[in-house]
Amino acid sequence: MNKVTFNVDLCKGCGLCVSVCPKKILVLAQDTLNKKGFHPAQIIDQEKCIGCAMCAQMCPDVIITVEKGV
Amino acid sequence: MNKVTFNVDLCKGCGLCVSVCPKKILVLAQDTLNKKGFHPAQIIDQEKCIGCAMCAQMCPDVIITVEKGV
Amino acid sequence: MSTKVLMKGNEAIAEAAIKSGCRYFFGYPITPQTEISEHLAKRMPKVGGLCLQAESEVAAINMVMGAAAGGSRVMTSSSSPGISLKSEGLSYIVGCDLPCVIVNVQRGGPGLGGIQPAQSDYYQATKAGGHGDMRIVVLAPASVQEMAALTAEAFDIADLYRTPVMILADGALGQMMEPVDFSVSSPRSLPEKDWAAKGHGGKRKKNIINSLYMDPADLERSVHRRFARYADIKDKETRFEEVMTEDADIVIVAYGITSRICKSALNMARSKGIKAGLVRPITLSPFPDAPLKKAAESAKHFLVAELNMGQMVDDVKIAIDCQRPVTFFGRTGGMMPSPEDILEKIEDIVKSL
Amino acid sequence: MSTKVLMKGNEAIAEAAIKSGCRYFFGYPITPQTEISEHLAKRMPKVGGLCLQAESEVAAINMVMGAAAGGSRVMTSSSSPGISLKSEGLSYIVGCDLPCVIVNVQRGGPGLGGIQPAQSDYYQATKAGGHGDMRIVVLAPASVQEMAALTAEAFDIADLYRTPVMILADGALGQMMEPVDFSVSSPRSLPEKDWAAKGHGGKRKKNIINSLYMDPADLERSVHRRFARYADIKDKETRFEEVMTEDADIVIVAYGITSRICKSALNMARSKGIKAGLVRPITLSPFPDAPLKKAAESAKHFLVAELNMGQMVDDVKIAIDCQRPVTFFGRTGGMMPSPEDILEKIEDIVKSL
Amino acid sequence: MTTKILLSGFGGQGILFAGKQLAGFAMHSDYQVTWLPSYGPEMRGGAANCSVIISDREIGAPQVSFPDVLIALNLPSFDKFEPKVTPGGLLIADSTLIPKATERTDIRAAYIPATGLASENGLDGLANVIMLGKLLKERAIFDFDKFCNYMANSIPASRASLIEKNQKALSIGYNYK
Amino acid sequence: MTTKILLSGFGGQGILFAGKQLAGFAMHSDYQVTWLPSYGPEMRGGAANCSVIISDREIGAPQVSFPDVLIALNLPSFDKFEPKVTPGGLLIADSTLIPKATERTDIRAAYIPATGLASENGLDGLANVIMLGKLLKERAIFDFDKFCNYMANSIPASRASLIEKNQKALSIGYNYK
Amino acid sequence: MVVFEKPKSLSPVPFHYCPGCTHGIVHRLVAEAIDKLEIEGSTIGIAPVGCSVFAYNYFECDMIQAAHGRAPAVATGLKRTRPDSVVFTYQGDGDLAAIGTAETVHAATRGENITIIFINNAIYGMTGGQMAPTTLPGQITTTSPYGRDRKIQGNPIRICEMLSTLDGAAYVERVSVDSPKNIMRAKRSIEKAFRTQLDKKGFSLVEVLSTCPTNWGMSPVESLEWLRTNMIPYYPLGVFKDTTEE
Amino acid sequence: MVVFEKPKSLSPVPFHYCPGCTHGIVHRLVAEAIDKLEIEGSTIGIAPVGCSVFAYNYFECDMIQAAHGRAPAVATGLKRTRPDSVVFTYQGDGDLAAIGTAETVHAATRGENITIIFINNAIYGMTGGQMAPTTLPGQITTTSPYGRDRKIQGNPIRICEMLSTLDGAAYVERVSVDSPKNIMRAKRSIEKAFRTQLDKKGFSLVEVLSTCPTNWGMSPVESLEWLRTNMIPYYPLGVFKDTTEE
Ligand SMILES: Cc1ncc(C[n+]2csc(CCOP(=O)(O)OP(=O)(O)O)c2C)c(N)n1
Ligand SMILES: Cc1ncc(C[n+]2csc(CCOP(=O)(O)OP(=O)(O)O)c2C)c(N)n1
Ligand code: SF4
Ligand code: SF4
Ligand code: SF4
Ligand code: SF4
Ligand code: SF4
Ligand code: SF4
Ligand SMILES: [Mg+2]
Ligand SMILES: [Mg+2]
Repeated sequence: MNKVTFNVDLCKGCGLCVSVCPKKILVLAQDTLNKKGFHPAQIIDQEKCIGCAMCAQMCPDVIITVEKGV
Repeated sequence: MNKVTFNVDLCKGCGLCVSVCPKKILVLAQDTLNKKGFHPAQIIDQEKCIGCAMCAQMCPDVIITVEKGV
Repeated sequence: MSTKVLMKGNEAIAEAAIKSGCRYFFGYPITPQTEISEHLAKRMPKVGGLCLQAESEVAAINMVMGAAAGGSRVMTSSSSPGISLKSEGLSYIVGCDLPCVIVNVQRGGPGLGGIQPAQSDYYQATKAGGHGDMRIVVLAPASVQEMAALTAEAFDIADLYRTPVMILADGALGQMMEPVDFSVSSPRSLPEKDWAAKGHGGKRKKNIINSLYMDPADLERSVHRRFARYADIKDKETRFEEVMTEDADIVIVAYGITSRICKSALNMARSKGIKAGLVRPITLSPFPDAPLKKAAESAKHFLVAELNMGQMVDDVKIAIDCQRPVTFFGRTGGMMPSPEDILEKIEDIVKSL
Repeated sequence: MSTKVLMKGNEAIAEAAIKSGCRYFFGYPITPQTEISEHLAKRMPKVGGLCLQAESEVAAINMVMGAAAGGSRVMTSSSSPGISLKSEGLSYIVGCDLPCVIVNVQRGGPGLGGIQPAQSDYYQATKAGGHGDMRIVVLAPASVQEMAALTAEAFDIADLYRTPVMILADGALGQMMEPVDFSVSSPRSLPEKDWAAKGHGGKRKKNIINSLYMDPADLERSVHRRFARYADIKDKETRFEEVMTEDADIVIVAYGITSRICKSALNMARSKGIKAGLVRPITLSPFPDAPLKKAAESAKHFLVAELNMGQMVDDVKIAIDCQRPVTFFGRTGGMMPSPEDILEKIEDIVKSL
Repeated sequence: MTTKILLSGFGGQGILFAGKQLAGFAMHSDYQVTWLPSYGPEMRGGAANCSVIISDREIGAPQVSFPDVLIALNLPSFDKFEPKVTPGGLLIADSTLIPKATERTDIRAAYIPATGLASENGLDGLANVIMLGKLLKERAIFDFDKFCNYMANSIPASRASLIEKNQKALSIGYNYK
Repeated sequence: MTTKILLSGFGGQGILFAGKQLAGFAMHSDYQVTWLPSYGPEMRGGAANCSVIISDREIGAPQVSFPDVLIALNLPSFDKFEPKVTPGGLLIADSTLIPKATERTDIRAAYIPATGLASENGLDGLANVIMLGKLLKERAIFDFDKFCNYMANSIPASRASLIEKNQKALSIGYNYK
Repeated sequence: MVVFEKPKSLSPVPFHYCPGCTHGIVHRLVAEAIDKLEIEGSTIGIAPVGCSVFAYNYFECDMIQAAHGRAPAVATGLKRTRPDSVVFTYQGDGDLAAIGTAETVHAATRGENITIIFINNAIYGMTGGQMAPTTLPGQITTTSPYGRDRKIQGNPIRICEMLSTLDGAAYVERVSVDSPKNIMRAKRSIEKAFRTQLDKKGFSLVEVLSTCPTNWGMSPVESLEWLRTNMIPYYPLGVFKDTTEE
Repeated sequence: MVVFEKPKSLSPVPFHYCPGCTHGIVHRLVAEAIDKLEIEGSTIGIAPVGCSVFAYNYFECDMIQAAHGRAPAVATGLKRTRPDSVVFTYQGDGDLAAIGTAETVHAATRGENITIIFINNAIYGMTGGQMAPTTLPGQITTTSPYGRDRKIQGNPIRICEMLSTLDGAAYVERVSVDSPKNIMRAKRSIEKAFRTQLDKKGFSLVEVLSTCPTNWGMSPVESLEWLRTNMIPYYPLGVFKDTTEE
């Protein structure tokens, strides 16, 4: 399986990762606020992740780690 | 006849007029010094002058007047 | 219904410039004064004027020079680092005897420093706006109303004496809002700018705007003429405010935003029975020697308060001929003292009297 | 056979820089100091160094900043208008605590002014080299020998205290020739530049060269630290020359080229039986208060002579606590007084004593 | 009489606007007034506060270090400024965002869940005005109706819907509890 | 003893070079010395002059306003500086270019057609050195032979022909009349 | 297997940038190039004045903060005196293309062996949204409140096109960070720029079209779209000069 | 019939220039353009710092002396406030292409409706022969005493080529005054530049390849030859941009 991890407390909820995920499996968690007061990004269906790292490429705050075949 | 007149006292003896006259009728007067201490340009054969004003075009100190058919 | 409007200090300067007939502004953005150009970018096109963002402060001050040389009322503004960049141009403007208005909304320095209020460009403004023997007129407003009123005055003084005039403010004055009444203004009658380079139209000899003199005797004469004019300005344009100095044992000297903090402290001191007074220079250049000299007749001690490391202190000492002790209290780098801090200093001094 | 060579002051500065281990020079031509870069353009390649003509004075001072930040000894030079252009950069260099040497071979101002000798950048050099609370060390040589010797000193002071040091000379000193002996020099032992940004090589934490502080309290602390260093410099590096001050009724205060004219006048005065003396500040910043204070104990009158409109006068008054009358004599715009002019002034004063 | 008011919270909460409304009305009512913002290149979400001083005589220092009235819209500002409220002074806290009460007994405190009330009432972003309403209630420096009118006049007619919303927010604050 | 020398003429006449030779030899002979040129963006043909002071003690002002010795190579400098020569001083004029004599009786004057002599002897451009020769003759500040040697040493060996010409010019001046 | 993580030469400090601001992406690309080329120990970065002024906090190599616009001059002074170090500047469009024009042009024409990362976001971010030299015609900013009018505020400047006329410029490319694909291209470009310097081939500059959601007044995602539809047509992507193969 | 005489808008004052210095020729051409277009009364000239600093003495129109390199900014300030006047600057290569680079580039990109006469003599004349940005590779000057080395002192800058990449530049041409024929072309070019301004078409610049016999260390006639054989190949003559017909 592929794994996408977010350093949630540093997420600024900008949504850029969400916008580029080819599998559309990222969302901004509307119901939670992180320490900085933003709705952080989260993955809703890890199974579907192809580990393409597009989300990470796009994240301006470099808070996404992508692992393949974990 | 064509007439070329120099404002002799302002001539700096640079020789640019001499160098471009197609008729080779200009020289720097080696035997005289003007007020500024230069050997001024002079015309040696007014007759031959074709009034082309190349000398005047070239004179950096704008001290040459050219008249045609005087 | 009053004619007052609530405005930021920066906006008040901008609006006052327009009301004073200034139609040209050249500047470059820098915190904490950018509202001046932002306001003028909106307003100038409405009144047929121009607010142009230059490529740099160096370009801006030289655009000002061009506009002033052409005989127009013109203004530029910046904050500390940007003012440093203008210093060569400013020296040229002085050397060419051109009128214009320059605003410095100071921030902490040196270098990039910070963006909080400071008064640490006092030396630069009053002693060395650039190279060579030069001075400019420096006005130090202490309220948003004065930001407006002194801007109007600045244009008139500039035109009357053919000198650049600087409004020396700080980030707090630039950013704060207070009511302003633009109706109070008494424009002076000013000479025609027959020296300007605006095209002779075949009607007069050509005008030359220039600061170069190959013969040092000529250059010296031009400097002497200019310093004679400074003397005239000192005579006629020196401005200050005195608060309860008549019976003061201790006289605070402060300008701009600091003078307001000192006024609060002064009131506290008076209510504690301390005989404190305040002299507030409004013109920092020319410096108001006279009220200080007068105050020194009775006062026992002077306290100079500034948002810097003590740049006005020597001017005060010289003004009072070193006749009284002068204590300095200052914060720098964007720190602001509270009235309580000043009061404490006053009480310290009173103890020693 | 003496080891002296006959050299222009400008060349002496250039050669002394090389002898002091300076291998980098960034400058922009301007009269009357261009010989410095011309000399270095010839010499630097021979010693493995670099003399680079920048596109402007602004670029030059920032190249100096880069070289200094990297830990190299580096110098720039210019004349008055060019120094104005360097003022923002200079303020940054101060704010970053970087050592370097800056030469100002002054000419008449303001504006383009003239190219003859002047001392009219005294205020700028000593009070407001740029914006913000800042000072630099200013050395004022009075001979070609001193142009060399003080250049060597300048590099050491700069490195020791992490401050820019300015050599404040003038066109006459720059252009005149005198014998110079380069053998006299006593380099100091200096700390390593472990703060420099030259690549950490994986061996230490990264170094940051910076003058920005978002928290004003931090900025204030950095300014206080720097001013503590200035106090240290004042303690240890203040320099001056005293000539016949012990019994002097009238003490002349002059620096640089003017001090030499005054020395000639002093000799004339002494031969006329007038008890005149001279204090020559060699460091203009820090200013040598002590010898003046001492002289004021016996002297009845001070005469300040400068090639400007009187820029050092206040420093002298403050130094002597306004205890004695101070008269000013100056020429500006490139004019130089003769010893006879100074003598006349001395005699005038003596009459009034 | 001089009243020193400090409004404090996050950038984006309309702190500066609320302060400006207060200052504007004070001026309109012929008081002396100053408004001083904190400023800087703070990015979205940074701290924001502003000092408003209202007085019947000349105002000296414009910065409020010791507020007579503190209007706190987030926890950091509560923590930072609550200790500085002058004895006898007033603290108004947005209890939606500040899960705390003062322990001081020498000041008066009012808690109002302004952010919650705003979103409940479809007035997102107007917690600031709700706080103003509360202020008018707790400290009768200004007449509610006049202030309400002033606010209406100070908003351009073209944005009529805004006027209504602001007035509504003001009432909610004024009438809370 | 202090001698103040002023050399003056047109740019291009070698005024600065002549002054530098004097100053260099003086230094070489362990005197104190200063050399101060007039400078500026004067174009070819402009005025040029330089002050040389030679002394056995520290030299104050480097500029010579009142020369003990004036070496004048053109008319404007004669007119300008002749009145300023100190009483008892010496004036040396290039009589080829200066068709005038001083009327002062309190100074000594020497006239030498240096420019003429130079061109007669194929030494174009060395009127300046001829004037130096004359100076050595008229005022024995320096020994002729030593100066001659010094000049030879101060010119790079690669330009040997120049050395000879300079020495010849110096002799012509020294031996004139 | 970790396929993406934060590069080592990026400091473990959160960026102060606004949500969605692409400055962060470019920082990461620079750090990746430094990591890949294993030059952190010899690299010195120069931070500008602009939103990226705090870049000195974000890279693990030695850093210098330069005066507004003067980074290329500071870099010149540094590189000439430390020729074995790797020197890069990171500059915004106000910094590089307005006040720093002369320093940029002359570093390029001299062929200074440095690398410039040029962030073109068509606005002055740090000071709150004033017009930049690269602001597009019609674009509204606080100092072009009626939209940039070529007749009044002049024309936007195309830096790559201008610099590539200069003999000293070795490698000049314009890239964008509006999509993962373009980001990968930007990454290669930045790496190549550093390589150009390591190979002592001369001046390299990479212009990166970037967003400023805050001052453009758009959401981060809208901003990427605006960049694509408005900026790229005016500032075409591509290599404008490459003499590194010569 | 007089076929050549001094133009009226040239003052009856002798030039201070060195013998054979072509600054004088260009002054005359500018004056002829002013005469021909009958604009002396509305023209204001801006003198630079450089040998032509005294240009303010030589033209009969109103004149301003600007700080070194800043003439385009002064011209901008003047023209924007006096749009009906005709404004020209006259600048050397140090003034325009070194210290004044930013002002030049931005006046061009803004499309300021002014005319710049740019004298490229590959050297700093006034200060005595230092290297200019336009000094040729190998050329010896007092600050490139071993000949300009591209590796050290960098590459000469071609101003016309660079400026013609900018949208605001309307008319940009390089001419030479080394021969009567080229002088006649230069004359037409200068006239056209002024016409461009009169027609409100925007920024015009004429670069004139010029000599500095004094600092080149050559006779005036040799200097013309040097210009022809060395400068023209590096700085090709011709029109680099002309949008006036659009
Ligand atoms: C000499 C000087 N002028 C002006 C400023 C103010 N200033 C700070 S950042 C900036 C512009 C920032 O814009 P840009 O370079 O495009 O960077 P961005 O913030 O957009 O990344 C300005 C004008 C300054 N600090 N110094
Ligand atoms: C700020 C400043 N820097 C330097 C100078 C000195 N300076 C005067 S003219 C000049 C260069 C002249 O060269 P150029 O512009 O090519 O004109 P030219 O004399 O060759 O016609 C310089 C550097 C100055 N006056 N002001
Ligand atoms: S790695 Fe690719 S598929 Fe997986 S979450 Fe990120 S963008 Fe989506
Ligand atoms: S791109 Fe990064 S900061 Fe933005 S929402 Fe996704 S994880 Fe958060
Ligand atoms: S007009 Fe022509 S032919 Fe006559 S002298 Fe002049 S160049 Fe020669
Ligand atoms: S070109 Fe003019 S200055 Fe030169 S020699 Fe001929 S007439 Fe005299
Ligand atoms: S202001 Fe713009 S450029 Fe600056 S951090 Fe925010 S989004 Fe980025
Ligand atoms: S120095 Fe050169 S450019 Fe200047 S006047 Fe002389 S020849 Fe002409
Ligand atoms: Mg930007
Ligand atoms: Mg030139």
